[in-house]
Amino acid sequence: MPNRMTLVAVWLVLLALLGISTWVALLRLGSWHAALNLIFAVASAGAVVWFDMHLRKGSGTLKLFAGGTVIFLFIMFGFGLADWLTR
Amino acid sequence: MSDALPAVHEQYQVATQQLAADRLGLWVFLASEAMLFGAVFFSLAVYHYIHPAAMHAATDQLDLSMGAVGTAVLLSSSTTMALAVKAAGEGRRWETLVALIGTVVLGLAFEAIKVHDWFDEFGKGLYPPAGPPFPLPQPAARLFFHLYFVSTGLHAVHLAVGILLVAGLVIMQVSGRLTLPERMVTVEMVGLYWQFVDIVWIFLYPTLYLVSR
Amino acid sequence: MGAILPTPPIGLTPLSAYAAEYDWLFFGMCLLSLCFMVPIAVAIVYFAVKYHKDSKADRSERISRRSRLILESSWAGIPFLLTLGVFVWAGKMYVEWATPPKGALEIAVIGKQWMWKFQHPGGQREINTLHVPVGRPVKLVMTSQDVIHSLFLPALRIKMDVIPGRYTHLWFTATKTGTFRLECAEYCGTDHSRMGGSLIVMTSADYQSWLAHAGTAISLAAAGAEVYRKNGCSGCHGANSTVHAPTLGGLFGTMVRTADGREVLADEGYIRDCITLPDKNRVAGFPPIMPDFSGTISEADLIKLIAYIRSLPPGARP
Amino acid sequence: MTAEAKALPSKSYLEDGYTLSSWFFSTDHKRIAILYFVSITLFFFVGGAAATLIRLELLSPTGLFLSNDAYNRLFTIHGVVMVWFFLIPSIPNTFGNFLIPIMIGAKDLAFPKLNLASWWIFVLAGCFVIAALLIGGVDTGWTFYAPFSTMFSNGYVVPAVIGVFIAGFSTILTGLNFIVTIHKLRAPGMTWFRLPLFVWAIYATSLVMVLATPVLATTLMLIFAERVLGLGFFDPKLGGDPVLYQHLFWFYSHPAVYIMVLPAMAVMSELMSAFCKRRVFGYKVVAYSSLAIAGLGFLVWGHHMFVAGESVYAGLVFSLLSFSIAVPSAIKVFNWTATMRKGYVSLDAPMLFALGFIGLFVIGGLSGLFVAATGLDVHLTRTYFVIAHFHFIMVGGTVSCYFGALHFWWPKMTGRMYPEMLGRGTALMIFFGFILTFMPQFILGWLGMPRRYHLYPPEFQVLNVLSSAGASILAVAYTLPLIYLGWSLFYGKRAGANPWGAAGLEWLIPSPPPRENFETVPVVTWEAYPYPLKPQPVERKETP
Repeated sequence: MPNRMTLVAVWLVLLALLGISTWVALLRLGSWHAALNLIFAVASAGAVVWFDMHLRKGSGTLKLFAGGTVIFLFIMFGFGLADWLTR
Repeated sequence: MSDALPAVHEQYQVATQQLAADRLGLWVFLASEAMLFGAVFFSLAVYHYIHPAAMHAATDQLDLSMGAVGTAVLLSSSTTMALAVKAAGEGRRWETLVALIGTVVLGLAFEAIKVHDWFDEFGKGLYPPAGPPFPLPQPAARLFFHLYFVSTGLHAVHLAVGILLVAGLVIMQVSGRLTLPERMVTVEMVGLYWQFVDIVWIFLYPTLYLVSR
Repeated sequence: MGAILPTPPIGLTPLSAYAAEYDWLFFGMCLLSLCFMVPIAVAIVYFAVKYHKDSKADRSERISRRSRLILESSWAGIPFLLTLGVFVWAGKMYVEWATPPKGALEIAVIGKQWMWKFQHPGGQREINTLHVPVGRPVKLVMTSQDVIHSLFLPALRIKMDVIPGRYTHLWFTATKTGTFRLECAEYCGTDHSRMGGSLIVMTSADYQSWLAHAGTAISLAAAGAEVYRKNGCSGCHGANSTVHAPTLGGLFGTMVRTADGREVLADEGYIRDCITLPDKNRVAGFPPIMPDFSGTISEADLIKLIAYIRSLPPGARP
Repeated sequence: MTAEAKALPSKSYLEDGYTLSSWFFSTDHKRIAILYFVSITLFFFVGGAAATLIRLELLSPTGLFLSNDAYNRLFTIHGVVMVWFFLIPSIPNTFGNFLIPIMIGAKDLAFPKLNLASWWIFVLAGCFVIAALLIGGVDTGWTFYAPFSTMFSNGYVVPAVIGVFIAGFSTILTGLNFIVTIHKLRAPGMTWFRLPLFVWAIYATSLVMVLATPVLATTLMLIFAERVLGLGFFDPKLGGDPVLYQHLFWFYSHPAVYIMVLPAMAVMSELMSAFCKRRVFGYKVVAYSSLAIAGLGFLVWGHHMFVAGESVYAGLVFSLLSFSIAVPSAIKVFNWTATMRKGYVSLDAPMLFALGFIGLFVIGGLSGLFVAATGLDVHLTRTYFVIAHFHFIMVGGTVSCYFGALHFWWPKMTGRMYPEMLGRGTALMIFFGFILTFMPQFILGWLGMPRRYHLYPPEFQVLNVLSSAGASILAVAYTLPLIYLGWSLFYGKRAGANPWGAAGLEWLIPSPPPRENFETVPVVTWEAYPYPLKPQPVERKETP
């Protein structure tokens, strides 16, 4: 289980990511900021899962299920969007 | 699942086995929830792709500052929840109670922000089926708001369930029925659910407020 | 390929080279299926008799791990490779089905609950019956004004969904004259099973005389000019307009650069979107002032308008 | 072994209380299995009655007694009830519920209360669907395609959608329960590769249940919001894409086909080994192929949309992936067949059902290759060819196995034997009745008869009459077991612990099993299917 300082540090990082992400969006970089926003979201979500939900200390089975879910979401997005991208 | 005493149910042999089963059960449940929201995100992604201009116009109608504040509130609640789980594991009753109450307050604050947003948007005519006329000329902007209301609504319902669960923990804690650290697993389960709901918002925020801006 | 193959003897008479090739693929696949089914059936009966619990058959031999692996990978692998051949052939036909040739006779199709409306380039209209000439590629440009339908021509072995809000295509070159079934294959409500009619394939001469007798002398494009005028399109797109709007002459078939930097082909679907969802593919360098006509223009008028815009010579600004 | 089993003092689960509430609120997985069994039998006959009326109506090309609307409502209710209220819960929720804890040496599922809750949720869902049926029915087809279902249908779409939505949660919770149970409650010594293949396949099914069903929930929620709140998601007038609906729907519904057929494969492995008295040929390969089918099942949904306006490239990729899913399926069929070699084959009723499954599943699977091949599918899709294809898989395959399982485990569940000859007769009738019903439909599809057609060209009448004749045989064959199994409950010969001489933990405990399954937790020291069967003592281990 992470100690309190780690959790507080994660919190600060999350807030920082939120700030940067919002700032980037305001820069109006065309479609570039969309990619950056999503990357920041993945990073934040990863931090919450890894530290706050302490998957870091979770069993292999839990990691497998968490990772597996991400893969299935990617299948849905990847194969689904592929239709519109190639129409 | 774990509202009984920490005693081991008959189908289990040892307490650690039961704990592992509870934990796995919750993660599997969250996997299922992730797919539930995944379908909404997929629809949003498709419409962002086919109607970039309309999505851009629609996104501009949202109040970014409220969105950002709400996100910060939820991220903070994730941390207080994590602190509550940590304190519960160490049997620190007061610390757990304070962190849990903090979580409930932050959760309520987020819901208040969201409800305020909704009223605001309804007033601007952004709820397409009712209220004042829809202000944007692009028909596809309506698609955005239809998905916006469904996705934020679904998230708010999930968060409301989370708030009830955490409030339940607070009551159990105050009335002394939540013995710690023995019943720490209960706090942990609620915590996992809470943080999952936060993660949904971590993705909803950029998808609705940022990517098409 | 289909052209050089003779017609298979069984089933529904194929009405095009594509359909004849389809039949070869279909019956080939049937044969392949039998090659998989028969050994399994034989093995089951043979084993059931030979190793019946009362039989004295020798059961001592045990298969080695290695030969078991070889056995298992071969019975998984060989059928898969064989069927991949079918995948490739079918894929080739699928691409052919999806790629209409240039210069085909274009007929507009509108599906609605529960009828098919066809309109020929010369403006001749018909319902539930489709007359086409033999030996000439025909391309159907289809849309629906309510739910999803699917135009199914069994004799040609083709079908395609007809989807509200966009144009889909179906093409064929019929090689025989006659009358054939035409059906709706996607469930569309109460009278779904009545939403059919006939495909009438005629000789070129008969088709011409049918066209001549079918009424309407106004071509689609000419009818489109009328729609264009009635909706006041020239107010912005016309030569005398002070409004900054794109030139429509020669637009069809070109690549257009949109305001958000994409390159889009100006086909039927593009022009349709420009009229009903003007913001979707706004042309770079033009202000977003095109009104949205989605509520006011019918599917039939859209088709005429597209035919008209298509007919305009490059640079024309009527 | 039997002597030891008889010595167990506890009452059987059937004798553990006789009041209604001792059933309706029981958390015993065996009782819940029986509750599911009774409820899905009811739904099976509701769906079956609809099928009977459909086949009767199609005797004539102009219809006999139904209006177009009534016909449309009938095939919709047939689809909805059969898919979500019979096929999906059939084997997992009855036999899975009953057997999984016993097969892995556990006393119950991981979350018994959740198990009971999922039955109640199922009943609630059923009420909505039956209500939708009673107040006038739904005319959308079981696929609820937008924009028909959202903007045009005048049927009772909302209650039906709510019913299916709720049923989804029952499925998710059951899947979750199985996953956790199989991970965490295996008896000492019961390693993953000592599990019966039934457990492997149900595990794979559960993964699909948990990951695919929520997508259906969202999709139905969008339909609900569009109909009730007027929030359009697929409305073409707003630039919405009806094909998006199909992507969402098939992202669930194709994997759902594997929710329906994987459990049948689960049963197959048990039947083939028990009636050939041999370990299933290539145990590990069969186990992995279950997982492969579950995983690949998520990659092929686009093959339902080859002519629906999907991109050609996407169509080709989905087609190739669909071909690849045939590999694990073929492996299973070949391995089951090879299991018979050098075995001691006895052709009891369950074995006849199993062999029938192989026959029907092979035809269904091969016809699946026809519709998975893009160019071939263009002509065949949305015709009776597709109807025949998926009925071969889901009815020929799954329902055959469901009946096979019912006959195989009937003595275990009830402690009584059924009349063997009637069982064999039923198996044969189902097989041949099925072939007669659905073979003509392949030809009808090839000739171009679209599905969901109430009226059809007169030249198709002969084939339709043949199909209806087959259906009447099926109707008798599906009703017969109800009669003789019901009879056997009271007059059947008492079954011992292991009437088939089969291997597996469930055959080591008395029939019917006691409330707690095992008095003491068994310790497993042998591989799965240890044929030829030697007495396997349930080793005793004190519960810590």
